[in-house]
Amino acid sequence: MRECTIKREEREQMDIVRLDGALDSYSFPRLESVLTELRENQRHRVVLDCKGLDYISSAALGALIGFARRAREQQGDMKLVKLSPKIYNIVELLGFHKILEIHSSVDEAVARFEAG
Amino acid sequence: MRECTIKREEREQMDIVRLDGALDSYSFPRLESVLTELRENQRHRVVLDCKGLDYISSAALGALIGFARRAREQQGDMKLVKLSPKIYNIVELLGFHKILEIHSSVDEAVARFEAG
Amino acid sequence: MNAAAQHPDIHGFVTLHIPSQYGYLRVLRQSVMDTCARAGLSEFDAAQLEMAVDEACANIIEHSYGRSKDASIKGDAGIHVNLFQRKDQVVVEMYDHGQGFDFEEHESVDPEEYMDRGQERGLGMFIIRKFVDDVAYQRGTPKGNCLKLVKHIH
Amino acid sequence: MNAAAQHPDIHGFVTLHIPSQYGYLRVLRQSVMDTCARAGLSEFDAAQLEMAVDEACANIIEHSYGRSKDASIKGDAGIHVNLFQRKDQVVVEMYDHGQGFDFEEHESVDPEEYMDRGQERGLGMFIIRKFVDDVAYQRGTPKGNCLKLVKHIH
Ligand SMILES: Nc1ncnc2c1ncn2[C@@H]1O[C@H](COP(=O)(O)OP(=O)(O)O)[C@@H](O)[C@H]1O
Ligand SMILES: Nc1ncnc2c1ncn2[C@@H]1O[C@H](COP(=O)(O)OP(=O)(O)O)[C@@H](O)[C@H]1O
Repeated sequence: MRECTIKREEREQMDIVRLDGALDSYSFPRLESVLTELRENQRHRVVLDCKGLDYISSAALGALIGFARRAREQQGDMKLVKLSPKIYNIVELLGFHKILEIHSSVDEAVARFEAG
Repeated sequence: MRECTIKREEREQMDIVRLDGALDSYSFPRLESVLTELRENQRHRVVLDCKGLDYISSAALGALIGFARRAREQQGDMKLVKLSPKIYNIVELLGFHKILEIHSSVDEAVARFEAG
Repeated sequence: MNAAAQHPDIHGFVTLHIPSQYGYLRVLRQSVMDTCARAGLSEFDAAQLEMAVDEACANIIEHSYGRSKDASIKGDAGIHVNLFQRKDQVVVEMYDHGQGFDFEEHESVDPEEYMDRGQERGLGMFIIRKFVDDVAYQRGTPKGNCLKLVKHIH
Repeated sequence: MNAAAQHPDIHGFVTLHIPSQYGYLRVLRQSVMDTCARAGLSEFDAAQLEMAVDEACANIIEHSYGRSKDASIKGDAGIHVNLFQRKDQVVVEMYDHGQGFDFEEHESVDPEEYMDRGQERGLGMFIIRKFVDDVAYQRGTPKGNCLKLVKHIH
């Protein structure tokens, strides 16, 4: 029975945020506080590792999109990696794969950030 | 929602059986048929990889012990590897760690078989 | 036990009663996924029904119980959920004793509109309508407000 | 909803009703683990309660419903389970409408005896008694046979 955990690894040029468990209405406030903290610290380049993510609510997806939009205004972005097929399917049905950048590995997303 | 899967890999000297999911009263008949098949084919040296095992009933544990006992009469054994702490704790509370040989990796158990 | 459970067309009737709190949505989602697996629904169809149920119950907690000004309406009565398979359908019925709402009047915002409008309203109603094959809502039945979601097994 | 759920000492009252079939033990175990996590039980204590509940319900399916010669006793009535936290305890109550048994008369076989006797009888009763802090069984209450298991939160 995994609680949702959100781990942040601060690198020089960007942050890797690792999700584990379910991002639902219960864990939503925790996601929000991590996103607020990133914004307040001017950390606009984020790779979101969704390997351990087994559920995401629409409100949580909305918060990620909101973060990505504002980050882009600061030449940053939030890129999603390692989505399970189940969650990718949901993201696609909602059309959010056109808005959020999705990669298959952390390295790939990091490389995209480094390429500018 | 994982169904229990039982995968058998036949090597020259022994069999590696990999468990995934829950060995409960529902999946018990499947375990029994795998054990019967091994016995009928004179495959008495078995390494049971429990990495993906998230539950085991007392009846399933009993079946493993029964298999190990008869295998020993044929100079074989059933050795358990990669038990989660949760399942190891149950095995210990029942005193079955004194009957079943338990190792932390497949290689370690294989080496024990090879050492005779 | 519910009379419906005795009906010959109905398989695997499971009922679950949870408090009206977000922390119980997980066990509800697990029960939905378990029912879907048993019914042979594909992983994707199961995930869609799981999300529709989760969004619907989050709405019950937030809006049906949460927004009430009438002090006699509290979340104590919880959420009652029936899960079962009927022929080639998985059915989820959710009952609450909150204030309910006019389902037909609340049009769903689709994802594009949602983006354009700056996400001022959620996608819950859109997901509930689009991720299942049939939806019915009845306000104020003797067992409370009832939302019924149906997903076909292909 | 059960009156007990309204009691101020009782937290997170969840009820689950499942058919009397082995395939539903998994969703029951998940509900037990969810309740234990919420109550802050250690991983090991939670696993012990999970196993006691699983063995108890497997016994209901196999013995209470399964062994009946009385055709009016069938598994249709299923198993009703209440899960809740009361003060520093996690409580699981299981109700069935099968034939039940004389709980005190059935002594539990311990693992050594079990090995010596060549496993002719199971460990279910031993696990139910040893893995929890309190056990009570009542045969033939108005709501059926009731087995109540209690695990303390340390
Ligand atoms: N179960 C419910 N009970 C009462 N009102 C509801 C319920 N579900 C939805 N609503 C109403 O419908 C509106 C739209 O819901 P939704 O699309 O999920 O977006 P959001 O919840 O973000 O507002 C809610 O704001 C609320 O007014
Ligand atoms: N819920 C129950 N209803 C009726 N009989 C039961 C129940 N639980 C246990 N029993 C009786 O107690 C005996 C011992 O149970 P147990 O220790 O679990 O071993 P096993 O199930 O392998 O026989 C059973 O054989 C059965 O006769």
